[in-house]
This record gives sequence, C-alpha cells and structure tokens, in this order.
Amino acid sequence: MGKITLDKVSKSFGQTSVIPQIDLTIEDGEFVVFVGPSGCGKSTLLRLIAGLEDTTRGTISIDGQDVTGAPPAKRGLSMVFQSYALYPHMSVRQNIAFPLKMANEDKAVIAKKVEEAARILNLTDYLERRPGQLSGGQRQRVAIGRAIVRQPKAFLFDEPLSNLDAALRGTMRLEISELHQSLGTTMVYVTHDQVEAMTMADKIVVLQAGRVEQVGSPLELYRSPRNLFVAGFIGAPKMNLIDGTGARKHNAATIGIRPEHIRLSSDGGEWTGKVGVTEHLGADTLLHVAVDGVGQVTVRADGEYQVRSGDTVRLTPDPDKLHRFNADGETF
Amino acid sequence: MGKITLDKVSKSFGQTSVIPQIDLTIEDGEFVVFVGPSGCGKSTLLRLIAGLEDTTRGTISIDGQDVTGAPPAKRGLSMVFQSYALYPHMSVRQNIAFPLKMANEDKAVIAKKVEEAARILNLTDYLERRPGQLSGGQRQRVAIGRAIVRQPKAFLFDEPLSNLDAALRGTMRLEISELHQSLGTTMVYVTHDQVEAMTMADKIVVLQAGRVEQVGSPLELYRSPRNLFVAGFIGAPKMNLIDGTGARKHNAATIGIRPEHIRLSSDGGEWTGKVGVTEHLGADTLLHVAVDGVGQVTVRADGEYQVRSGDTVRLTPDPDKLHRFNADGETF
Amino acid sequence: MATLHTQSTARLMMAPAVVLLLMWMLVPLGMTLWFSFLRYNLLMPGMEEWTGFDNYYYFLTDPAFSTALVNTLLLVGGVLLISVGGGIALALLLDQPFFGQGIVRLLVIAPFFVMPTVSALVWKNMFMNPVYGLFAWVAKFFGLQPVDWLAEVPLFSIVLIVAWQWLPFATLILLTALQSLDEEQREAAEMDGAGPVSRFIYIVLPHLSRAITVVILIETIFLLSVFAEILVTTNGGPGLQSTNLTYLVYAQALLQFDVGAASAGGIVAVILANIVAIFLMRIIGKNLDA
Amino acid sequence: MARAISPRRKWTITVVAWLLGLALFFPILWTVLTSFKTEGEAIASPPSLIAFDWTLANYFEVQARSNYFKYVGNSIVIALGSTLIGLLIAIPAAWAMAFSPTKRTKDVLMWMLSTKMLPPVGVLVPIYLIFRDTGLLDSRTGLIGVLTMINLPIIVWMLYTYFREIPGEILEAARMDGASLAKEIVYVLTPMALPGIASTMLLNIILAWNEAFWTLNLTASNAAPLTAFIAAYSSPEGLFWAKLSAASTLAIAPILIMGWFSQRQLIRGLTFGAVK
Amino acid sequence: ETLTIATVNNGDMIRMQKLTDDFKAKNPDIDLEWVTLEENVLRQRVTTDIATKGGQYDVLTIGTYEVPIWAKQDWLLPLENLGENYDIDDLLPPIRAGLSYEDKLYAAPFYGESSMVMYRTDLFEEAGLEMPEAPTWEFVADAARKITDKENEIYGICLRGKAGWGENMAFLTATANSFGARWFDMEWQPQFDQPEWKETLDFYVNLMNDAGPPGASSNGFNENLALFQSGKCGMWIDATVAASFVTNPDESTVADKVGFALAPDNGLGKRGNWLWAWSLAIPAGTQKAEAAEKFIAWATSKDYLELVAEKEGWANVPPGTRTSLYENPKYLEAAPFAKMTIDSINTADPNNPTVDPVPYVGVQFVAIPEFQGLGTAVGQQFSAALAGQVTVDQALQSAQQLTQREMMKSGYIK
Ligand SMILES: Nc1ncnc2c1ncn2[C@@H]1O[C@H](COP(=O)(O)OP(=O)(O)OP(=O)(O)O)[C@@H](O)[C@H]1O
Ligand SMILES: Nc1ncnc2c1ncn2[C@@H]1O[C@H](COP(=O)(O)OP(=O)(O)OP(=O)(O)O)[C@@H](O)[C@H]1O
Ligand SMILES: [Mg+2]
Ligand SMILES: [Mg+2]
Repeated sequence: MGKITLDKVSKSFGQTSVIPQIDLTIEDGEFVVFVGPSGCGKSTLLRLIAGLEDTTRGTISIDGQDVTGAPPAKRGLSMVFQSYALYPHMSVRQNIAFPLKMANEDKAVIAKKVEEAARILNLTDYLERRPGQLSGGQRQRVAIGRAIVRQPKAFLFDEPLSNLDAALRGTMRLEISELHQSLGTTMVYVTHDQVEAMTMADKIVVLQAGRVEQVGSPLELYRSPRNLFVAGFIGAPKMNLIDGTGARKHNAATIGIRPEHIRLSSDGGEWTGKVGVTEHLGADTLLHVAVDGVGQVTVRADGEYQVRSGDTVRLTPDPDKLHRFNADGETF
Repeated sequence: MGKITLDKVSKSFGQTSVIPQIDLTIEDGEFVVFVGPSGCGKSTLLRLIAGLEDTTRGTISIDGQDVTGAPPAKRGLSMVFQSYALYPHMSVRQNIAFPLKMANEDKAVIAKKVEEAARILNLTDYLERRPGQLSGGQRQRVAIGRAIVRQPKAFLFDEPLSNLDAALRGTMRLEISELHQSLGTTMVYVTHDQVEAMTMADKIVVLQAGRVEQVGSPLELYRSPRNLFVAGFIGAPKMNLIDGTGARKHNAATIGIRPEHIRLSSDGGEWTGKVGVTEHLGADTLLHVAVDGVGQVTVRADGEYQVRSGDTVRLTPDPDKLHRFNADGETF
Repeated sequence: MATLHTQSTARLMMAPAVVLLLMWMLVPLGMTLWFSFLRYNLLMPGMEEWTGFDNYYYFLTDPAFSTALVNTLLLVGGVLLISVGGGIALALLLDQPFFGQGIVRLLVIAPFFVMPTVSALVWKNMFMNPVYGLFAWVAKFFGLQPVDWLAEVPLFSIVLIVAWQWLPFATLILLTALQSLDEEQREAAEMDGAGPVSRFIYIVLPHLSRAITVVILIETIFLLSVFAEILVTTNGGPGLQSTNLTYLVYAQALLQFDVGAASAGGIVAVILANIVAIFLMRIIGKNLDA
Repeated sequence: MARAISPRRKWTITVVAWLLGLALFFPILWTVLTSFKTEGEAIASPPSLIAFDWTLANYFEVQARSNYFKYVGNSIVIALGSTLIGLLIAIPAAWAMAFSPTKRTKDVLMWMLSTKMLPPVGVLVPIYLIFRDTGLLDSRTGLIGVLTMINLPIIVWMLYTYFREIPGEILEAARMDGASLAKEIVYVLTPMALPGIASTMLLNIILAWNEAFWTLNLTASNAAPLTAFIAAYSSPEGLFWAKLSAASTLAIAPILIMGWFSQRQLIRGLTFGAVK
Repeated sequence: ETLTIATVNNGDMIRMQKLTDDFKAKNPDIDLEWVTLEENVLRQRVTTDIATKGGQYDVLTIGTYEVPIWAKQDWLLPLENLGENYDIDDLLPPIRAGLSYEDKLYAAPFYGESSMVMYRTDLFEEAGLEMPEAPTWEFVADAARKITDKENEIYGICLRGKAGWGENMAFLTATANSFGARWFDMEWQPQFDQPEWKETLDFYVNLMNDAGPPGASSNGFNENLALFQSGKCGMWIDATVAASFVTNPDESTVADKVGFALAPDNGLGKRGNWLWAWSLAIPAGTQKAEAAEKFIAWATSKDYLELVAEKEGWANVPPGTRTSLYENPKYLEAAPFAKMTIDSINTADPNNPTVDPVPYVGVQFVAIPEFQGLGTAVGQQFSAALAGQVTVDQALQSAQQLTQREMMKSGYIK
C-alpha cells in the first residue's frame, strides 16, 4: 500500500513560484528517483509529499485518500534526511524506537520491532551507542532503521547518501536496493548522483525548474532522452552535444553522442581530433579530444588505451546511438 | 623548482606512532597523490611537509635545503585545505591577495597578480563577493587561487574536492590537472577517491598505517599491485579477491581478478554463478554474481547487458589479468 | 517548517512571553507616563495635579541632566573598552596551553559572580580608601602620595569597579569564540605567510567580531542601568561627577520622592535607551544575521 | 597546531596567566582573608596576608545580627523560581522564533531586549502601588514574578540563539515520526539544547541572585534575600572591615561555589549561537 | 503576632536586637522580625512604604526630620498609651519638642544626639594647646593646623565631606548657622549667594585642605569614626553618640585620650551643633498598633536603659533621651562625655536655629519634604568643592541655582 498521486500541485514561496504545476503518480511499491540540477525543486516536492510544506494549490493523495491538509504525522510516511537528522541525545535503540514510542506502542512490541530493524540493518551491536559514536554509514543505517520500523506506506529519501564517501556510497546504494526488494514498499528518492539514479530507480523523474522533463525507467532515459536537457543530464560521462556544422550534417540543430558510443581508430573515421587530457581509470580510459569543426568531444575507450596528449586520433560515432535534437531541444 | 625529499621521517602524537618511518622523494614538477584508507596518515604526512606539524625524527628538505625546523611561511609552499579555509570576512579579491599582502608586495603588483589568477580560474566576475556567497566549486577555486597567486615551489592539496558533488568533482579534477600542466609546479595531493588518484597522478603513493605500500604510476599500480592491500585499494569497482579452493587451483593463497577482466557467457566458462543485484549504468552493467565455491564476484559488462536477478551465468577470468598472492599477501 | 499549522502554533507559543512582556512594559510604563504629567510628590499626598510638560521641562533643563548623559556614555563606553579590550587580551592568553589552565579560568571567572553591592563595598573600603585601602598602602610603600580614588577620579573608579565585574563575562565569551575559530583557517593564514600579529588583525579579530557585538549588546543593556555601584561608593559625587542617568532618576525618585519628576526622567531614560538600542540593533542585527 | 611550543614559552605564559588570574581574583581572596581577621588586623599596615590570628568571631557576629540562613533560603527560592518560570515561558517562544521565523521575529526579539534597558527606578512607584494592591509586597511570589519579567528577554534571546543552531531537519524528523508539538519540544528540542538551556539557567540564576534593586525595594523581611542582608552593611560603623568582609563572603559564597562547580556548563553554553 | 521593625544599622540598634529576649520574656505573644538596613536605604524603604501605604512595617525607625512632616500627613499614630511608668516628662525637652506635632508625641526617642568636638588630649598636650570648654572656630582651625602631621598620618581635624543631606549637609548647615548663614530668608529665597555662606564654605574647605585627611569628600560619620578610633584624627566634630564609641577600649585605640568640648561658635550667639534623635514610630496603616506601642514603650523606657547598663555597662546605654539618665551618678561616672552631651543637646534650638529669622524649623535640616533631595544636591556641590573639583564660588552658585529651581518648581516662590 502506498500509491501517491499529485494532482496539479504547485508551490510558491512568497512571490517566487518554485513548482509551477505538477501531475505525478507514484505506483505502490515503486522505487521512484527525482533527479535534477540543484535548486530545481526536488526537495520541495518531497517535502510537499511529506507534509512538511503546504501546497499552494492542488491536492496530494495517498492510496486515494486526500491528505493535502493532513499533518506529516498523519500521512503514514517515513523520511530519511540528508543530514540523517538523528536525535543526538538518544541511543541508537531509542532513535529507532522513537516513532513507535510516539505512536504509543507497547513496550514489548517496540523492543521486538527495534531488534528486528536492527537485525535487518546490521546494527544489533551498536544499539546502545549514541549517533556521535557511529561512522557515517552506520548513522545512515540508523536513519533508515528509524524509517522502516513503523512500516510506513512509503519511504521518502532526500539525498541520503550525499554525505558519505564514494566507497560507502556504493555499499549503501546496494543495501537500500536490497531493502526495497525485500520490503516492497514504495520509495521516493531524491538525488543528484547519476549512478544512484541509474542503478536504483524503477522510474526516474527528471525535474528542471520545478517542471517534469521526462519520466521513465533508467534505460529508457538513457536510450531515448526526450530532450537536450535529459540527454545531457542522464549518463556519465556526459553525452557529447554537438551543434553547428557537425550537427547540420545530420539534419539536426544539435546532435548528441555518448562517449561510450564513439569508436576510436588511427585512420579513417568520421572526425579527426587532437587528444588533450587523458584520464586512465584502469578499466577504461577517457580521452578529451578537440575535434576540428565540432569542438571538445569526450571518448571512452575500454581498458588501457595508450595515447599521448597531442596525438591525433580518428573518431567514429555509432550512427545507431546518435541522438538528434531540433532547435527547441526536442528529440525527433 | 620544488623537489621535496623526506629522509627517515617519523611522527608520533604522544605515545602513538602515526608514521613509523618514511623515505620519499617527490621530483620537481611531479603530481604525486597520496592515497590510503582513512586514518592512515595522509594528512599528517602532508602537514609535515607543510610545516604545520613537527617531525618526531628525520629531515625534510626542499630543493636540497633542510627545512625541518622552518616555519610554514618560510618553506615557500601553498596549501589547499579540505574545508577550503577561506577567510569568511574577506572578499574573493582580498582572499586571493592575502598571501601577497603578507609578503608586503606592491599594491599594483598584487592587483595584477590577483586579476591574473582570477582569470585563470574563471573567477573574474566574483572578485567582490564574500566566500559565503559562492557555490562549492567556486570556493574551491578561490582556495586554489590563493595558493597559486604566490607562485610557490609546490602545492599541497588535502582532499580538496571531497566536499563537492560528483559532477563538480569531475570538472574540478580536470581543472586542477590542466593547471598542473600549464604551471608545471610540483603538486602533492591527498585523496581517498579512486578516480582522482588514477586520473590526476603522475605517481601514486599508497599508504597504510603510516607505511608506504607501493609507489608508482597509476597504471603500474593498476596492472601490478605489489600486494593484496594495493590490489584491493586501486581500481573501481574493486578487484574480486578470492581465496580458498578457487585460489588453490591457481597455486596461490589468494587470487585477484578485476570485474572488467571477467568474460560473461551463457555456457562454458570457468565459473558458474547466480546473478544477484544488477546495476545498469547505461554505459556498463555491473552484475553481482554468487559463484559456487568461490563467493561473491562482481562482473562488469559493457553496454546494457540484459540479465535478470536469479539467472545463471558462466564467468571466465582473463588468465593474463589474474593476480596471484602468497599467504603474506604479496604478489608473486 | 512552513505549514500554516506550524505558523499558527508558533504564534500561540510566543504569546505568553510577548503578552507578559507587553504587560510588564505597558502597565508600569503607562502609569509612569501618566505620573510624568502630574505634580506628584510622595511626601505630599493629595496634591497631585496636572502640570503638563513641567516635569519634563525641569528634568531636561536641569544642569545635572546633561552631565549625567555624558557620564552615562563615558561609563558605558569606558567599561566596554576595558572589558572588551582586556577580554580579548585575556582570551588570547588563556587560549594558549599552560599549566593550571582550569584553575586560572576559575580565578578569572569569579568576579562575575559577585553581587554589585558587595563588589562596590569591597572596592571602596578595602582597596580605594585613601587611608586604609590596599592601593594607598601600595602607594605609600613606594613612597607615593596615595590617590583618593573616589574623590579625585570618581567616574574612572566606578568604571574600574564595574569593568572588574564584567571583564570575566567578556573574557569567557571571547574565549569560547576564539576556540571556535577554524583551525584550518589559522593554518592557512600561516601558510600564507602571516605572522602572529597579522593573524590576529586579519583572521582572529574579524572572527571575533560577532562575539564582540554580543558582548557589547549584553553589557550595554546592563551598564545603562548601573546604579548600585554608584550609590554605594560615591553617591553620584563629588558634585555630579559620577552621576549617571539612572542615578539621577534614582535621586529624584528616592531622595526627593518626586514621582512626577522621576517619572519624566524615567520616560526620558527609556527614550534614550531605545535610541541606543536601535543604534545597537542596527549594527548588531546585521552582524548577527551574517 | 601540534607543533611543539618551547617550554620557556609555556612557562612564561603560565606565569603571566597566573599573575593575571590572581590579580583579578585578589579582591575576593582579600575579602575572604579579611573576614577571618580581627578588626584591628583588618586595617593593619602593612597588611598581613595569612600570618594573622584566624578568627571566626566576625561570622558569629554577623549571624547574631541577622539570620543568614533565612536570606540564603530566599535568595535560592527567588533565583531558582524566577529562572525556572522564565525558562518555561521562554522555551516555547524561542522555539517559535527559531523554527518558524517571520519577518518580524527579529524586531520582536529586539523589542524584548529593549525592555531591559528601562531604568527600574523609573517604574518603582507604579510597581510598588501594584504590588501593594495585590498584596505581593514582601512576598517571594511577587519577587519571582518581577525577576522573571526582567530576565525573560535575556532568556528568550539566549535560547533563540541556541535553538537556531539546531538543524530544523531534526524537528521535522520528529514530526514525521509522529511527535506532537509538545512531544517534539520535550523529547527532542529540549534535550538537544540542554547545554544551552543549562547555561541560560545558570546565567540567569546568577543575574537573579545579584539583582539588587527590586529585591531590596519590594521586600521587608519575609522575602528578603541576600541583597537585603548585605544592605545592612553598606555603610561602616567605625571599624567594620572584618565584619563587612564576613558578610560579603557569606553573600557571595553560595553563588560563587555554584558558579565554580557549574562553570563547565556555563562556559559551554556561553558560546551563544551568535558567537560561533 | 509578629512585629516587623525597620531599623538602622547603628550600634545602639544592633544592641537592641540582641536584647530582644528580654522583651519576648515580658511579652510572650509578640514576635519580632527585624529589618536592619543602612541609613539611606532604610529611609528610602520606609518612606516609599509609608507614602504609598504599603504597610510592610509595624515599627519604623525615623529621625527628627521626618516626624513633623509625617505627623502632619497623618501617616503616624500618636503615642498615647506608653504605659503607667513610662514617665514621658522625663524626656529631654528639645528632643520631645522635635518629636511632637501639635503637642502630641508621634515618636519615642531611642537615642538623641547633638554634635560636639571630640579631641585627642595627648596630641593637644604635645602641641602645648588647651581646649576651652566652648571653643571658637578660630581656635579650632588654628589647633587643627598645628596638630597636623601628615607624615605620620595624623590629621588635625576630621569633618564630614560625603555628600548627603544627613551627611555633610548636617554638619555644614549647623556650622553655617554659627556663621550667621541660613538656607532661606523669610520669603523662601535661597541664601547661598550671601557672604555668610561663602565665609562658611571657604573656612571649611581651607581647613580641610590644610588639616583634613585624604579622601575627606567621601567621609561620613562612620568613616570619620573609624579614622578617629584608629588614631588618625586630632579633632572630630560630630554626633555626641560617637563619644561612647571612641571611648570604648574594645573598639578604639585612643579610648583613654579623648576629650570633649562644645561645638565651636563664631561669636554670633549660635553654636554649630545640631539636634537629632533616632526614634521609633508607628505607621498609621499597621494592624498591630497595640503591640507596636508596647514594643516602643519597652525600647525607650528607663528599664531598657537599666537593662543595657546591666548587660553592657553604663557607658553603652543609648544616650540623649532622658533627663534622669543625666542625673544618674553611675552613668555620669561611666560616661565622661555625659555632661557635654546634655549641654550640647540643650543648647540646640530647632525652632530658632539661625542668627537671622527663618521660615522653617530644624537645626541641621529644613523640615520641608523637598529638603532630602535639595540637601543632597547641595551637598554634592559642596562635596565637589571639598574634593577640589569646583571652586567654592562655583559650588555656591550651583547650589543657589538648583535650590531656586527646586523652590520654584515646588511653588514656594513664584
Ligand atoms: N523556505 C523557502 N523559502 C524561499 N525559497 C525557498 C525555500 N525553500 C526552497 N526555496 C527555493 O526553492 C527552490 C527549490 O529548492 P529545493 O530545495 O527544492 O531544491 P533542490 O532541488 O532540492 O536543490 P538541491 O539539489 O540543491 O537540494 C530553490 O530555488 C530554493 O531557493
Ligand atoms: N593532533 C593529533 N593528535 C593525536 N592523534 C592524531 C592527531 N592528528 C592525527 N592523529 C592520528 O593520526 C592518524 C593519522 O591521521 P591523519 O589525519 O593523517 O589521517 P588521514 O589519512 O588524513 O585520514 P582521513 O582520510 O580520514 O583524512 C589517525 O589515527 C589520527 O587519529
Ligand atoms: Mg534538496
Ligand atoms: Mg586527512
């Protein structure tokens, strides 16, 4: 249970309209990720759903019930904050138990549920510690523990991993995915991390300036971005976007080609360019190539590609993977 | 000019020896990256070079001159801190000008040099702002500006990008690399980010518990890690390390194989496993496979590899890329 | 945070404090305002009559008024100068590592706990007394003429006494502020070649500016109404040399029992205090927002 | 800063710091010492530091004149009472200001602070009349009320600055967790702001303890605190230095001891949010 | 029943507190609650309370200044039931007159005082001087200068300098009387612009500069007492009650070297001595008038004097209230200053204090409500002159101006 519907929702802070108007349906059990550049309204949208902000207009319903005016506590949602927002003066156990205590649950029931949540999240050994004595990843897990313990209709995550370092981020990403699989609860997840969006989402919602640019599964967005914005936003390294002469050859205002869809060769090829910075990642090599008449193009080569700054290389974009955009930036 | 030599340097805080003993030479113009797990002494080493900490024993020399006892200001080095350490009450211009002002430079000279640094770093439009009014990336650039303006013998960076988001980190990474290319000044760079270490370094120094595990170019470390620690540490996703039966077949205590060096097939192959979580990154797909008798193995497949959780796959490690370790964890 | 629900609760939660303070402000102040237009001497009951602005006229044209105004400013300014200046110096000193830090901090903090009356009594009788005072003894010990503090430099003496009480407060706040200075910033400045003096001027002082404003704000509030120290030591004299506004109003109210004049004086003092307040808030408000 | 500082420097600082600390503390120390001297020794020249005949006579004399414990009791009740009530009123107000600020929040705060600037004598007669008519003269209740009012602005302001340091997200988290407003304040805000609240409390106890104008003018005997006790000594009767010292010592000892014991909390919290 | 008694922290009052048990023994149903305050604070508290009818006290300690003013306002209850053997006629006539209003006694004197000269017989002997019984100002000034030995911290004369109507102005007003000066003429015009005042003040300031102790401008009765007791003053002109303190060997280092003389004059027929009595009165608002009167009767009775004598010796009984005391040979023997005290009191005339006629009563004060503030303000000016902060002429000019303002404001002069 946990279908969330936003119907013509808009939000302004004073004069500034942050979300002009949004319609969105999040199905029960879905993992939906909101992505978009900073300030585009991701957090605001999440907070509207949570009930931490009032909608200016429009209605929000959960499982068909209008909750637009309901206070956060009455909506049956859990939220995990970017800063974790753990209660520093409570032990891990008390932190996790807090929502249950607020719901006046029975002591024994609370104890059981907390143990259960701690077990799932591998926190059993830390139950008596204070948040200050935990590492970043453990804190994040406590925050999640606090969210799952009350079995909400849906989880809301606001950039939950952005304070962790890369390695930990990877691990936690997996854990959350697994949690979703095992619980099957609706999750709404805000991030601006490519990888998180791509790997975790059932459905990605790309936002820009409070508007929905595209909604779809990760691979849908990767394969067929609806417009320039989505094309540039989804995928890492970023899609090469080329306009001017290079694009006109393909009858488009702009063409896009992902770095991994360009073939490198020493002769032949469609474009000729001079290699600038090369980044050897071990598994891949990224070449930043200045292509004559086209501009800077990033190319990804598998493995260790031996090339020196200043070398000339030939590039061939894979024609099947070419994206074409009209003057309005729409794909056609 | 900027050759830094550490000769039998050791450092203890009270009773705890943080750096037992280190010999290290950083050549003039080199870009050296220190990596290692948290708490291994990277920052301490950098601060020893900077003169912000006293060595317990050993000598540090810069360009052949012993500076072990010299105060930071006299070493002619610049440092960029993780927190940026900008002066919040000064404008960007004043921040960048500060080292020059302290050196009693001429007003006109200062103005010229600040303009120049701002131009290089694309900060010209922000010169009158306070740090508080800048975005993370801009702040980072101001910190760098403050470092380059006095043309030091070497730059020291302590995790300068770790407070930035992924996208920005990519951009700043490139900018620093380009800066190094154009200035040609020695740079010592501390990070725990894989990608940064691999892409930026001329030479990586892998540290563990205050000891140097291996020194070499990124690809050297990637290709021939000297021991288990370096093997596990360098490369993303992490190398699969397998011991037990799987390793004994190859006459080693442990074998290592990177995810990108495992071939996937539907039949044949050396190992058989069941797919767990799949992560579609667009350009690649990461499969987490539970291999019978071997354990969890991560495999990277190019492009969009269609597979479902629970499917059975066959895996073949590339024998040329197999790493073998003895019981002490040393490569042989 | 910004749902209508929370906003209206917020207003409700503020209500008790606001209403109480409003009552505390308005009822006595209203009565004071009313009295200030009456000819009202406590010692002559039954003679209250409306006199218009007479009380204000007499209060404002009283030569004591301008003197008291200047003295008030000197007193507040002097104490602020000593306590902030000394506080910074002491904070810098106490921030260094040395033996017995904890005990020295206890010693430094102690004057803040002393009742104003007690400290005035102690200073007056045991230190500044020109015959028995310890200062006099020290002066005589060095063959100097003892200074008659309360007669020769009355205002300065009072500034000294009051500053002694407030120095610990300033020191403590500045010390904590100092300790919150980002270590990396200090190191960055060091790398940039700034010596101790430059570091103090360019890094430490600006960092302390907010703490300094807080000290100034709080101290000003209390210093404007300094009065026990004056009453105990100099009675505002000799002449009017140590009479500040509060003491002047006190003299009207409790020596002459002229409620009318005292009320007028009180209203004038409130107006002046609010001018100071607005002025302070301007600078401080800005500093606090940053 | 983990570079070694030379021992000589450390010793120099130690000496200077101790000298300054002792200088600042000296008046208090001297008062305490004098209280154990006879009147004659108290004014002896050259003064004797510790080599005198220690006597408790002054304390007996002071106690014989006025029952010290009655005054201490009143001081404690009044200082604690006014501070606690002040906190009770101020916590919700500070919560509202810190977490649901409006454009006028700053103005309200500044207005509150400005009420503290009004000279108390100016409103003495009105208050006296009000107190007389409500029977509050010479009652602890009345004094607690007055002191609550005069310290309330400071309490609100201090709490406000502490509360602002607390990330709003935590309160929102509590709200999401189903906490009502009261529970949010009781279970989350108050414990988190505890250092700040403790420090506010201590500071206000000190201020209330030392408040001399209202406590002196609105009491006669029943509710008279230590400020009234010391008022009997504020002019000398012939040789009185030792007796004055004994009375002074008695008046400041409780608060000084409390202050010393709780100085850690006091200092920790004195880091006004605004200071950081 | 509990009586709340507001009292001043003078030695005699403190002594009374310690003797409370005697009263309690006689009146087991009455409890006593003491509020002991320093003089200025006491006056503020008591005045505020009685003027606003606060009703916090049942017995007040007030002086001759307040009694006529307050009695006129009906703020005090007349003392009419002091008991059979109280012997009201035994009270010294000038004191009784000062505490009566329309022939009714409104306060009972606890102790009375005038002022006189106390001097160090040893120093006078050394300097070859002899103090006459009734010295002139000229002699006093001369002697003071001769005795002064600043090297050894011996100051010829200690006089009040601390600003306050009850401090320096008590002394200066009384002194001015003997110089022929007065506060007001019959039209209530202030007289500080007259030569008599200038003469008075010049004399005072010069004398103190030459022969006074340092810090004189902050010395009041108590400070001077301490100075005299510790042997730093050659002469001291102040309240007669001081006599018992300076001759008490427990407190005074010069107890056996003190002589007494009448306050000096200038040959104009008035001496520079004042008249004061700390007295007990009952505020009109009290519910416990009966008990209060019982207490007052006890505290000011002959028996009380006997009680003190028994416990503390005759020298320490509160002086200056009863004729019988000065006829008691035991007292006369124990108190060498007794004669001088009674003579001083008897020569003070509150109704005709000055050489020229005045519209007010009071020797060292002017018995109008405004005098407290006025006296203190003028006192501040004179204290400043003594401290050398302003000249005598400036001080007098300011005094004249501020007095004129105040009299105008209060409607005495149009
Ligand atoms: N309380 C507020 N009052 C006024 N404007 C606000 C408020 N909260 C957010 N905004 C504005 O609304 C816009 C959207 O903010 P929001 O926090 O939703 O962005 P976001 O997408 O979460 O960004 P980020 O990725 O940086 O977290 C921003 O322009 C922000 O400045
Ligand atoms: N001032 C100090 N006093 C005592 N121990 C210290 C001090 N500074 C660092 N250490 C210890 O020295 C070790 C190395 O610290 P250092 O900061 O150099 O690690 P690091 O490699 O930079 O780690 P990170 O990646 O977390 O920044 C740690 O165990 C740390 O606890
Ligand atoms: Mg956000
Ligand atoms: Mg580090």
